[in-house]
Amino acid sequence: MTAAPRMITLASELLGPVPADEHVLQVDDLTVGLRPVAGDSAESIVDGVSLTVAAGRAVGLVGESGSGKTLTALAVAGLLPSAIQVVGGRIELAGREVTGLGERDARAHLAASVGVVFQNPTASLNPRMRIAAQLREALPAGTIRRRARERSADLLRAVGIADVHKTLGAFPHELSGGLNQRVVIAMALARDPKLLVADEPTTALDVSVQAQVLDLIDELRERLGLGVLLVSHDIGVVSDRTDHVYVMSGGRIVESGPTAEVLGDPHHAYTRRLLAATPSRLEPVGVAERGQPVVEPAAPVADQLEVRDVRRTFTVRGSAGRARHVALDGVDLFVTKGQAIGLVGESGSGKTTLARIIVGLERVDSGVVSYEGNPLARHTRAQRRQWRREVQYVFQDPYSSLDPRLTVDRTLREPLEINFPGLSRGDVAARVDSLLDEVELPRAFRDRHPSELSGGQRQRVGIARALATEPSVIIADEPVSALDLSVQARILRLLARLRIERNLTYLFISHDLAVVRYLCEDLVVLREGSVVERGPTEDVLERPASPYTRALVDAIPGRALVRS
Amino acid sequence: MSLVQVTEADGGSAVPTDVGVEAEAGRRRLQRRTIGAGGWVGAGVLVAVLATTLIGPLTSGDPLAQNFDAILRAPSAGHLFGTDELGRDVFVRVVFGGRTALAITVVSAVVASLLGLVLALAGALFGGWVDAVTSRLADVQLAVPSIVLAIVVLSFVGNSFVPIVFVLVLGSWVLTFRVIRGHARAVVAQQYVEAARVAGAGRFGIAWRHLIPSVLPLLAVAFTINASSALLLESSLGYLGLGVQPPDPDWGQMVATGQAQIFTAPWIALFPGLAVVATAVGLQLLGDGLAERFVGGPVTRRGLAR
Amino acid sequence: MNDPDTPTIPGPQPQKTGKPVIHRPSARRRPVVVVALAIAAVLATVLSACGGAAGSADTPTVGDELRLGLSRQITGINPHKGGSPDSSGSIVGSIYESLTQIAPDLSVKPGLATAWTSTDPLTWRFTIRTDSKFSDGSPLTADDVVWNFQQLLNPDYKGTSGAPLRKYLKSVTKVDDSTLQFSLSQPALDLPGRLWTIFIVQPAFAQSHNLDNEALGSGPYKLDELDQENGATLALNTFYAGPKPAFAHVTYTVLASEAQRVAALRAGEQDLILNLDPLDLAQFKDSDTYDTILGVGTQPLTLAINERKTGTPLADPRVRQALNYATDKTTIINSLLQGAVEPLPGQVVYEPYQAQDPSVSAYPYDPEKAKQLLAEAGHATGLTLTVALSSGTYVSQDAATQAIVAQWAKVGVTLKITQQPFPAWLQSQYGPDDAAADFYYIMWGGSFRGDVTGNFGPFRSDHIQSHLRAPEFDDLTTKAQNAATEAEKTTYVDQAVENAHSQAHAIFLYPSPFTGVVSKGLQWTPKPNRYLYAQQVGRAAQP
Amino acid sequence: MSVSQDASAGPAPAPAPWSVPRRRVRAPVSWRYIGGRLATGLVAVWGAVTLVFFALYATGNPAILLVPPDAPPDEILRLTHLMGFDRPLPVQYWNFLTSVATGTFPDSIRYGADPLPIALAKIPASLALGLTGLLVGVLLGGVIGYVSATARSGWLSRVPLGIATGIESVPTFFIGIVLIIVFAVRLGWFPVTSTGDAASMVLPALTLAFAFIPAIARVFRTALLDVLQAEHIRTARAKGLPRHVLVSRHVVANSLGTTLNVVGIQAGVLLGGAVVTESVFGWPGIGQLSINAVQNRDYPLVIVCVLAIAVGFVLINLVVDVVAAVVEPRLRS
Repeated sequence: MTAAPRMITLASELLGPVPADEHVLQVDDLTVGLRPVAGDSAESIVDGVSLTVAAGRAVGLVGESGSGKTLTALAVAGLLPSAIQVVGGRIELAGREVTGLGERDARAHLAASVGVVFQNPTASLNPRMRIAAQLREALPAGTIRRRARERSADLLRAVGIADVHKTLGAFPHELSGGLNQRVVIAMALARDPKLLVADEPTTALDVSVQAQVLDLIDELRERLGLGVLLVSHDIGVVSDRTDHVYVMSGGRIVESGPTAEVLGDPHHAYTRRLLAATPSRLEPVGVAERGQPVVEPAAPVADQLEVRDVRRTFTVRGSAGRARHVALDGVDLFVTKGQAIGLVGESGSGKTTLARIIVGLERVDSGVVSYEGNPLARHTRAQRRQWRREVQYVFQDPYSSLDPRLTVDRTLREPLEINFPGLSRGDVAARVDSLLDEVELPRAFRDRHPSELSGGQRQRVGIARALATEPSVIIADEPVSALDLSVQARILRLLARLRIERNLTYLFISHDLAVVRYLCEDLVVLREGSVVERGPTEDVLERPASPYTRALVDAIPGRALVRS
Repeated sequence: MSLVQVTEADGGSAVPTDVGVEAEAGRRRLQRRTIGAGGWVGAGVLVAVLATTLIGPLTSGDPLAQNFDAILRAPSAGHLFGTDELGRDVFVRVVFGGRTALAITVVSAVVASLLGLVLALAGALFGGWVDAVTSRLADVQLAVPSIVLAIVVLSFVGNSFVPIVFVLVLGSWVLTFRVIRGHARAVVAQQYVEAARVAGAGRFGIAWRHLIPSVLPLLAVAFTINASSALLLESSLGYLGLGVQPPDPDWGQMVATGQAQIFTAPWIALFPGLAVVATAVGLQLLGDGLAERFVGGPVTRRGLAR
Repeated sequence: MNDPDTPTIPGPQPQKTGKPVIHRPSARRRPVVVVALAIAAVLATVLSACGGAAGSADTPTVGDELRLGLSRQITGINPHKGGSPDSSGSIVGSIYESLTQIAPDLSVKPGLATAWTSTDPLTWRFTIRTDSKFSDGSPLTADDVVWNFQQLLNPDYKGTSGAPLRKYLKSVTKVDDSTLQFSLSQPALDLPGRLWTIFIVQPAFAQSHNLDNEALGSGPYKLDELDQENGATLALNTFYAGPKPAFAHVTYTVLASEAQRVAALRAGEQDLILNLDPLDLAQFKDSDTYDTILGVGTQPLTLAINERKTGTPLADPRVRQALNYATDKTTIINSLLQGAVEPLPGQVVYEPYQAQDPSVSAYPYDPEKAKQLLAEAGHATGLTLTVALSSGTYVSQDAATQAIVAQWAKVGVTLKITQQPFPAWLQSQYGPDDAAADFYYIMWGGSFRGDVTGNFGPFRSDHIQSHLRAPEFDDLTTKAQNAATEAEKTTYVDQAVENAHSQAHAIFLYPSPFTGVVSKGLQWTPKPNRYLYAQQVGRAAQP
Repeated sequence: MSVSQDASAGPAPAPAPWSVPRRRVRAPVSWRYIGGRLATGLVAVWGAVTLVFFALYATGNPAILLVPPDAPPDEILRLTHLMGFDRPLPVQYWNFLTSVATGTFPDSIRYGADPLPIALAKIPASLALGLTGLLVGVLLGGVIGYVSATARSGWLSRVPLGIATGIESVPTFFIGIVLIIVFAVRLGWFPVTSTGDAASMVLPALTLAFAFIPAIARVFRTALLDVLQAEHIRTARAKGLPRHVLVSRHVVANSLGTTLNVVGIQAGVLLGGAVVTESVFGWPGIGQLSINAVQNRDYPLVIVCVLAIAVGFVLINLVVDVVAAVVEPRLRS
């Protein structure tokens, strides 16, 4: 699925490129608010946003969640949810003011001039229609049936899909996310729009696929003279792909200008904070900060955790019969005490399965997992209890990893009561307090429910829970991937500090090489259930030995940002 | 760069979408919600029915007292719901009939809910063959309409309290089972349950700490729905002559015996029938209210129970 | 989605904000008001729909088709298996013929047989018609009749009508084409009457078809269609030798519940239905389309007594007499049966089956006497007894039983009712003494005047439904059955009647009321034994 | 079992945003799948008939019903032996199982003939009534669900649903009585007693439909509301599709899967509701036959009726599963 599209002539090319710098989108003082419901006062969520997108240019709109960037994009595309409406300001698209038009005209004009690409490609496609039918719908009204098929095929070729006919006949769930995103882009292009609104188009995709999709958008932009409004929380992506950037926070635009200028020399404090939190910008935690090396390098190092030739196959059952999915195909892994190992790979590479096997949430088909030189299968009761206590897990999803019914206090008490049955009530309470201190949460939070906590705070509770049993090994599965950048940075620093203070061994799983680079000295790269490369982090990132790792490294967005 | 930072700024939600903010607010609103007006009305109706059937017997007369001088009298101040072919007061009979109906309904709904709960939790926690066996049991139950099973059992075993409760339980435990099982399996797959396992919690610890508290609201919903389905089934059995035996009054049976006089003395069949409907509506509204409050959508009754 | 475990139940509230919940138009406002309004509307409709005079909806006119209602499901139409007058029996009698038949006044009349004589107490000769034909046109011969009896006398034959025959009939032989000879093992003065239930089927057909739901007889009608659950349609037997019936097409419809019968009549869908609750007749009294029948039926109703249960107080005749005194028959009759009948005269037989014994009269209602007798028997503190009922089997039995419960309560006897479907009820009666209830309703009756077996049978200790211990009565009735002369028979019958009365082997209630609703367009002589033969229904003379 | 969950279903543990399933093989519904469902169904059928067998055979002797009142007492024994009811229970059960397996049942007591054709002969009438009721119920329920999910006015979204909710609380027999009084006796539009023809089907079919409407309406409404919020609806809106296309092709079509599932479960209602409905109206179907068979203790016929109903339920569900897989492509893999 490489982006090597046969050059296809699209209608807009025949018309000639749109003159550069002609504005395809002009938004003035846009205000978006909740449709007033009885009892609620109308509150505005987007407040006085103005921006322009020129033909053939890519404009970035960055900000964290809740900043209003997606609503701005949806307002432009005329796709606001029914509870939210444009309250004020004007939107001019391809030379025509949309805000003044009646509903029917507005819909027609919008459909003809804006293409939209969403975050989650598979969910953005109708699950029970074949691609061909969905593409046909996207074509301008009145396209003859026979022509429609050809047009659809052309569009797919234009977005770099090689096996056009197979794709046309497929249902969305039968295609990969990257392929689906290409289909969505093809649909967005079907009516030769002037503007492409891309709302987090790559967030749901693997890194290497991300790069391909962004390349495609770039290429189409240049070739068709499209204006692109790229909405993203990823500074790296915006830095790589846009000419001009708007930074949003709290529903307002706080800073704007040419991308290089804004990111190179941010004026607004918010922009600076955002940049500082970019993983690539985080300073690796050095030996100096860590203090003395935890383990004497000279001492004979015994592996604390040992994984030998582990295999695991899943059987996927469906109405069409069974399918086998090989998750792990003979993986070896050795973790010595005090080490921090990063486990990277794309989705489906088996990294999560491996982590779950190590903590006993998943069984192996074959192979041996040992703790402190002793295979798990041969543990005595006491050994098993010790392993259970000492190897802890931090979950990816801060939302589902906390029981919504339990307060922070009860969540933290659970492991204490199980593992230290001798503790008095007072002791337990004291321990809960000190755990909260350790993860930098106010003690008053102990009576809160998860719904009263932000994502970052929840993840801190999750970390505190893992620390409660006084573990020596922490296995963390994408602990920051669900968090906003600034929060992500703070959690990463917390993890780094805890490692030093508690002398912890880390097995850190991530798809984000930048994040791993910050926290881990050693790196293991997994691909389709096998280890393709391992070694010190810097070595692997600077001089990747396998082409796969190289592709991964190259795909990291925002390299320019790091060097700047 | 200080390692310790103020954490209040840990804002933001997991998925970078602005709409999330709105959803968050929506969820808060949702949590504030109670069982809603309908739920309260349902609860009110039930309390009224319960009060009448529990307190009524203390004040009103004998449901079996016959008065051949006042046969088939229309509703009046003296006989609120009129009298039947034996001169018995229909109101008193409806009140007493309610006692039987409600006792049977409540007992069988409790037993059905507990049975469904235990089997569902066992299936969710132990998985494997336990889950397979309990699920097959549910399939077997579903393959025969409960009314058919009830008719078979009752007409051959006899129709006293225990067999009636037995068939009603047989007819409605599957609803609780499937509702709870689906939920429990989803909960068991949640990361917080895995977190508890990693923390060393055993099956019963997980059940006690996480599973049972989380299914309780659902159990309440399932209970009201079980109760209303048991009530309807019980009245159907009574109507077919397989329920509580005369002369003890029972709503369904009263409808059946009064049906012949429906053109000349409609009150005999109508009021017990309306009593069934009112109670069922009460349970239904309460169940819907609870379902909206705790589950976020409807749980269909007949769909599962029958 | 395919997983049946979570079909419509959204699981735990999703904790992720991934899917914004925004547009839910009034999803949570429960339409309470609407429900209330809907109920009110239904109530109003029903109330307005009820009441009003019957038959005002439309006026049924009797058409080409005769529509007869049956009050019980058809249990097959095998002529050799007997059948209830309320279902199978009526159909069988319209399709088949027997040697004799019973007139509405219960006298025995010629059928296939035109004459009969008894040469000695154990030998009878029957002269049969030679012009009878089955509905396929084949003639009905003396050989056919002999064949039918031979089948029934064979102990391995499935047809159950043969069982009583085998007790007294040795053989049936053909003398000539129109004469049959019956050889008996016991005298039977009432033999011609007894033979009315032996219907003659065509032998070849019987051997090749399932008689339970197919028929080939020589009666006035032939079977057109049969649905044992819902009824049957009959068409004329064009080969029938007798007078042509008034209707060419007949539909028998099973209307098993009182409510169905009332509704069908009110909708004008039936021409003739028997067995309505006397209370329900009132609504058809002023009808333009229907006449009502409220009279005395042929079957006396009693509460049969289980005297053989271990340790039962009912073994004591004083208790049985006490309960007879404690039962207020008149009140029940006046309130429930619209005063249609008189209490039974304390006899197990009565007119029109048997001349009434003037020396025996009904137990009067006398609760004081009842209490006294109970006290004498040592039950001053009270008794608890059970009665088994089968819903809808006998007219007004549910209400009457409940009245009896109330009456007996006044003398300290608690009577508990067990209501069972008919088969289960039958089964518990046929079962062992200790499993049966203390009382159960029986409505019995012979089929014709002088039918000793039919009338006394249920009160004999050896009857299949009986739980009595009545050796004297058994002896007397056996003698009556075997009597060689009418005088001898009458003597024994009277003695038996007196014995049953004094020993109180039953709680004597009243004769069953005979009720019916008949279209004014019909001409029908009420037949109190409830057999509803289509050929006996005629058209009313046009005014 | 659990395949990719639709928005309305329970919360599968939320997958990481990037762990979108990579590749799934497309295949139609396989015979193996159908076989599996049938095997499960077979177990259910076996359980059902076994339950009924023991309820029947452990409690009584049907021979009694055949005995005429004037027969000698030993007639019961004779018939009992003739019919094999005096054999030990395990032997009877074994004979029973073989008879079920081979389809050769002992003669019906009331009919004196093979009960299988008797029961089968009743199925067309039941099917006609059931399918009509189902069709009417699904249509009415669908319309109510659709209106209440999409109506802008508060009343439209509440009134029909409210009525449906009310109906759900009315016992089937009561609905039947009301319909008979109003439409058969008072108005005389339809006959009181069923003859099996179209006119006499109206009232029972309506009664049966009332049993479906509430569940269908509510589930369809929920499904619609869920789909209305799905992301792909936003994509479809972006195409500028006319509202009716959007609604029919995208919203309604995607709500059918969930709704179909409920229709499948409602098959139980169809069969169970039919029992009461057929009794109330005297509809000549298998529901009425089975009640009468039970009341007459016609054991072989009861068994065959239960067998037919259970098999019918399994088959209906299989059909629904297959249709759901056709409607819902995600279920195929």
